Amino acid sequence: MIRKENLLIVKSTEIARETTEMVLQNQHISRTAQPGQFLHIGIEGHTLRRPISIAKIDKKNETVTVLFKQLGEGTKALSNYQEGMQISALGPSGNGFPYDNLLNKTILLVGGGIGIPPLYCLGKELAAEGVTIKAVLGFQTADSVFYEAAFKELGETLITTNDGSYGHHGFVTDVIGKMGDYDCYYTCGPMAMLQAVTTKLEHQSGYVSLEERMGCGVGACFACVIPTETQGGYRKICKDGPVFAANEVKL
Amino acid sequence: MIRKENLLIVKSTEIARETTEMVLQNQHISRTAQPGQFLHIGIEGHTLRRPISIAKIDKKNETVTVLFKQLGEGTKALSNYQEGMQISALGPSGNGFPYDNLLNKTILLVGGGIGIPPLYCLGKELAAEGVTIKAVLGFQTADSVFYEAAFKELGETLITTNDGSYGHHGFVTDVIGKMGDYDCYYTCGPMAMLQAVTTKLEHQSGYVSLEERMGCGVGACFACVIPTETQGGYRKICKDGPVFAANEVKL
Amino acid sequence: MSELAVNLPGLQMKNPIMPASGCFGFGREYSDFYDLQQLGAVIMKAATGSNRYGNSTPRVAETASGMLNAIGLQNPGVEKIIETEVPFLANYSIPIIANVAGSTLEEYEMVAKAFNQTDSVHALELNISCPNVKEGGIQFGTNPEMAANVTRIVKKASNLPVYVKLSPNVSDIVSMAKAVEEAGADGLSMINTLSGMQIHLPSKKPILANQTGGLSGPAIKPVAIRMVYEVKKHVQIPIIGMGGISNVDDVIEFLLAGASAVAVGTANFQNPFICPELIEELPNALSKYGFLSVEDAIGKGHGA
Amino acid sequence: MSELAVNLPGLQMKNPIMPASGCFGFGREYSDFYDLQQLGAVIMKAATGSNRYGNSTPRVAETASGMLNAIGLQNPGVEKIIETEVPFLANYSIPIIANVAGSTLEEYEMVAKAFNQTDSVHALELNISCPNVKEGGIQFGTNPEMAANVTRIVKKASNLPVYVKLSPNVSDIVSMAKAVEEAGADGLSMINTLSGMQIHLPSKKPILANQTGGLSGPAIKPVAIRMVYEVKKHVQIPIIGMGGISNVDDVIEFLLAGASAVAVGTANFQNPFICPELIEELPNALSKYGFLSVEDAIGKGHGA
Ligand SMILES: Cc1cc2nc3c(=O)[nH]c(=O)nc-3n(C[C@H](O)[C@H](O)[C@H](O)COP(=O)(O)OP(=O)(O)OC[C@H]3O[C@@H](n4cnc5c(N)ncnc54)[C@H](O)[C@@H]3O)c2cc1C
Ligand SMILES: Cc1cc2nc3c(=O)[nH]c(=O)nc-3n(C[C@H](O)[C@H](O)[C@H](O)COP(=O)(O)OP(=O)(O)OC[C@H]3O[C@@H](n4cnc5c(N)ncnc54)[C@H](O)[C@@H]3O)c2cc1C
Ligand SMILES: Cc1cc2nc3c(=O)[nH]c(=O)nc-3n(C[C@H](O)[C@H](O)[C@H](O)COP(=O)(O)O)c2cc1C
Ligand SMILES: Cc1cc2nc3c(=O)[nH]c(=O)nc-3n(C[C@H](O)[C@H](O)[C@H](O)COP(=O)(O)O)c2cc1C
Ligand code: FES
Ligand code: FES
Repeated sequence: MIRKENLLIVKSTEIARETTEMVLQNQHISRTAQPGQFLHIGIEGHTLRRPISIAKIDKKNETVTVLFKQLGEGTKALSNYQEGMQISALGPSGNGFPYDNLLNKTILLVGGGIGIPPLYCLGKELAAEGVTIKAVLGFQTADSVFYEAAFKELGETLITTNDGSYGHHGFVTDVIGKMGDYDCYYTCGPMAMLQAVTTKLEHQSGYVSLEERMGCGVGACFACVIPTETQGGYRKICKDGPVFAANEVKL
Repeated sequence: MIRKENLLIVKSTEIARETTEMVLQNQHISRTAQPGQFLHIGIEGHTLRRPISIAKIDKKNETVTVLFKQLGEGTKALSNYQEGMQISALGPSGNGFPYDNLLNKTILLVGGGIGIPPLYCLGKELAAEGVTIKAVLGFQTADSVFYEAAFKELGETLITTNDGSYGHHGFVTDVIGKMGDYDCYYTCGPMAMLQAVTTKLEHQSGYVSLEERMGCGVGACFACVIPTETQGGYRKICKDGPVFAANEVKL
Repeated sequence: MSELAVNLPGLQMKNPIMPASGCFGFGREYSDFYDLQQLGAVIMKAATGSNRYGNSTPRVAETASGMLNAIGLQNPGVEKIIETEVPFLANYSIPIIANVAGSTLEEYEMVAKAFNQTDSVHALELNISCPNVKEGGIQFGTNPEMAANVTRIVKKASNLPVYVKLSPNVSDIVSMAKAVEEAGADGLSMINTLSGMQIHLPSKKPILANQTGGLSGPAIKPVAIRMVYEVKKHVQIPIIGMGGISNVDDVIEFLLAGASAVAVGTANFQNPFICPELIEELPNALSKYGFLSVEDAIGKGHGA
Repeated sequence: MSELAVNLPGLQMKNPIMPASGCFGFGREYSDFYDLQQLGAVIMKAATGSNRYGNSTPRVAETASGMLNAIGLQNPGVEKIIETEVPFLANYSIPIIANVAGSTLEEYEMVAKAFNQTDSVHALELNISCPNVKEGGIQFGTNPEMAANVTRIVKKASNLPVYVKLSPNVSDIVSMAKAVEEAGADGLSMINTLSGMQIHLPSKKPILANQTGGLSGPAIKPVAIRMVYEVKKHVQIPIIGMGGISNVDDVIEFLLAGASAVAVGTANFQNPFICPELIEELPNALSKYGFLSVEDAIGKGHGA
């Protein structure tokens, strides 16, 4: 259940170019979060909260980890928050990735850039439950790569970079074909990538996690809708998503 | 000469109720500041800078000290700034107290509340130059009293409080009569006090230091004018003041 | 009567704090955070004649001390609102205000009439001012005769008190207010958002798919206070004040300017608990500034 | 021509950055901080027919991401300005723009004519929009016919290019812009401040002695961008954009919206070096967003 909580910044590290990893301690959120859910994070001096996915859940230490790109003013300010400070967040927000009946099955994770963190969260959870994990991760360039070793611990992982400075040269869709068979895919990343991935994997069952600019983050303001074929013609990303079945929404 | 400078917060202490004393290190400002001048202090997240008088000048350690009341949002935020942080200020701003030919003479300082700091700065400077100092200091109540001992080191000092909880019960003007003779007076404090003091001491030569809401703090915006009988009908407090001869301005 | 209570046409409120239209949906989401029973009243999201999808996304952008929105009046249509949303809110014994929007006089009339069906709605807020919808809103809200006309028609169609919500995007807010007062408005609600735009530098395009959007939040409070203050001098009907309220001092400032109650919009997004927190802090704030009650503070910024 | 240069009627500027009227006095104070020679141009404080004291104090207040001012056009009068202030600025070889204000058509005409005496002034900025002065400004600035009329009279009186400074406190900024363009304006300057108010809670009175004041600073930037963008679509004459500029991205945003040059007001108070800093940062910012020059960026927010 979504709550307004204060989280203690236990650790904040720049783990790749302009990319911060932050470990946040909070009992309620660490206990109830599901892979694919996000935090709606308040930043001093900013009207709107920032939605950031949960990348790791550590129930023992009562922490969750988030990874974010220092994109605009808000995330830049957040990256300067010191360990020991508290941040305010609404969370855990939205619905996570559905993953029933996957025992002994294989899933493919397809992530692009800062869309990768929630997939890691899912992969880690499912690997522990005996699901076989494969991953294709796309980055801009060599120094923006993160979590490669972590994914390789979960299963077979291919890295691509747009400029070829690391791993395969090109887009994730260029190498998906090499990944063999899998029962279901999960993808998160820039819209262009999601469109390419869902088109390419049209005949596979899969889930996409979407981004949109948000107001309330709780389903009240209708800022973050995405058109659907059914369900009254739209769904709210913050509340009904951010995860949707790939064939449910119009990308 | 006024400059935009960064000052290091060497020390920040709450020395009386909602009153912060801050020691600030900066070479240019400590070297050039005169008693009666002020700093125009920038506060993160606030459009306008805050004018705060200089209360002590320490040329050896290259510091100046300011004292401020936690009045509104800006000064409250400033009181939370930690030692070791830098603040931005324009300064030294305005013109200080004129004090020529005071050798072997006696001056009276009449201060009210947060108007007292610049008078201390002046008193300290002049005491060192062999001027006899007398002071009458008015406060709201006992726990807002500050710098009593410091003034007593400079010379004869009377304290009044509005509620009688410390020193004489009443206003500074109630006890000015007890201070004997002096050659010149200097006063700073709330407008009502300045009006009462200048009226009472009409036949004495004296100087007032004035406050007004400021925009630029450098003389460009005409926010802080005060009407005068001469000089084109007005003067700017930030640039021509904050100190004026008591008979120059219309209070 | 308690110190916080306010009675306005159709609205017996135990306190003057209500969420603003469009910033609170139909209450369900925020009812997960607190008991809505605490609120003075609630204003629902805009209702139009039929189901509306609204604008393309992005629909919001952040600005200095504010935000832009161009939701485009997305809503399931008035019938569905009465059927599925009003009953949920009617579980709470607080006055419900329906925000009525439309692109034509006929649509306004139809929506207003529809709300006569239910006993659970206590007043209408007539949204003549939503600046996002090209084919309607903006014109009604910036022309005194048109505003008076739609007010008259809605008053006639409805058996509820009507609060006309004024747009700040006008040269002369006082003539707008006087025009709708003469046309029979029972109260005013002000202000709606200021029309604004933000351009996304990397893509060289307006951020909002709709290009322009409505500016809300603390940035606009000085404009709202000025308008409430000016209008208060010229009308007799009560004003629900809004625009940038984010703390209890803001509430008092609106009361002093002449508002009899206030609505809180954008601040809900930052702090879902803002309304109950304001309600809790209000008694202390009133006494800090020397007021015996909310009623005692209303209009006191106008001198003796 | 350098990448930063812009040529507008009467104004050959080596860069598009100038301080806004009223926020820079007549330049003397800021010349203590840096060499004014660096500026693209300078806009002087408003000139009226004769010496004016302006409003009582307080004249400024702080708001969320902005400020209110009600200076009330304090100035020594046009003759004195020409005699004592213009020569100081004329020491720098940068275009000087005189801001012309007045309470009557005759006063506008007289002030405009007075500036014909000197060769050192390169253009007039016709301030029809100052919201602070009850007996003039506001009416000229909110009525298209009156705005056109004063433009025509000033154009006739002056031998300088005339930039009409528009008020944002209007229902329809495009008709204002078109009216003054038709009346012969050589350019537009926009926006002036939004009319606002703040109430001081302890004293229960408006903070500003004048009660209302003009809202400026980052808070109003979305309104300014929207107006520049809309007007750009409908006029041929160049626009000097302003309202809330505080960093180099803001400058680019105004260029994209359609401004050919920009003025910086309130930000000078926070940072006296803002203008030279923006000038220094502009080349990098232009290339970051893929522009070859300032000219190349103008209006590019309007699509291909
Ligand atoms: C469900 C969800 C999960 C996300 N998870 C992550 C994550 O794990 N790591 C990460 O780095 N980013 C994530 N994002 C994107 C992240 O929210 C934006 O990068 C961030 O909000 C940008 O804020 P800013 O202050 O840097 O940018 P600014 O440009 O200063 O932001 C201005 C406004 O635009 C919004 N905005 C700008 N870009 C985006 C965007 N791409 N998506 C949504 N809102 C945006 C901001 O939230 C803010 O309201 C996620 C977005 C969503 C919707
Ligand atoms: C020349 C001069 C010297 C001063 N010296 C001192 C000093 O040494 N110690 C001290 O505590 N105070 C001093 N003041 C007053 C001090 O500037 C204000 O208390 C302070 O600006 C209030 O800011 P705030 O953020 O607390 O209040 P807010 O109410 O948040 O301020 C809002 C705006 O109003 C202005 N403002 C509010 N009250 C005053 C005021 N009394 N005078 C001027 N501007 C005001 C602020 O600067 C700001 O622009 C001085 C004022 C002047 C003009
Ligand atoms: C996301 C959003 C949606 C809104 N939708 C509506 C609406 O449907 N009808 C309406 O009358 N006002 C609507 N408004 C305007 C608000 O009700 C309110 O008048 C305005 O936002 C000013 O208040 P604030 O600054 O507290 O947000 C909306 C505002 C926001 C931010
Ligand atoms: C203190 C102050 C004084 C001003 N005086 C004038 C003036 O005399 N004439 C004028 O046309 N505009 C005047 N303005 C308006 C500015 O020139 C500018 O249009 C407005 O402030 C928006 O820009 P900004 O947000 O960068 O300040 C003044 C603004 C301020 C803040
Ligand atoms: S952000 Fe408000 S409904 Fe999703
Ligand atoms: S504050 Fe601008 S002239 Fe004094």
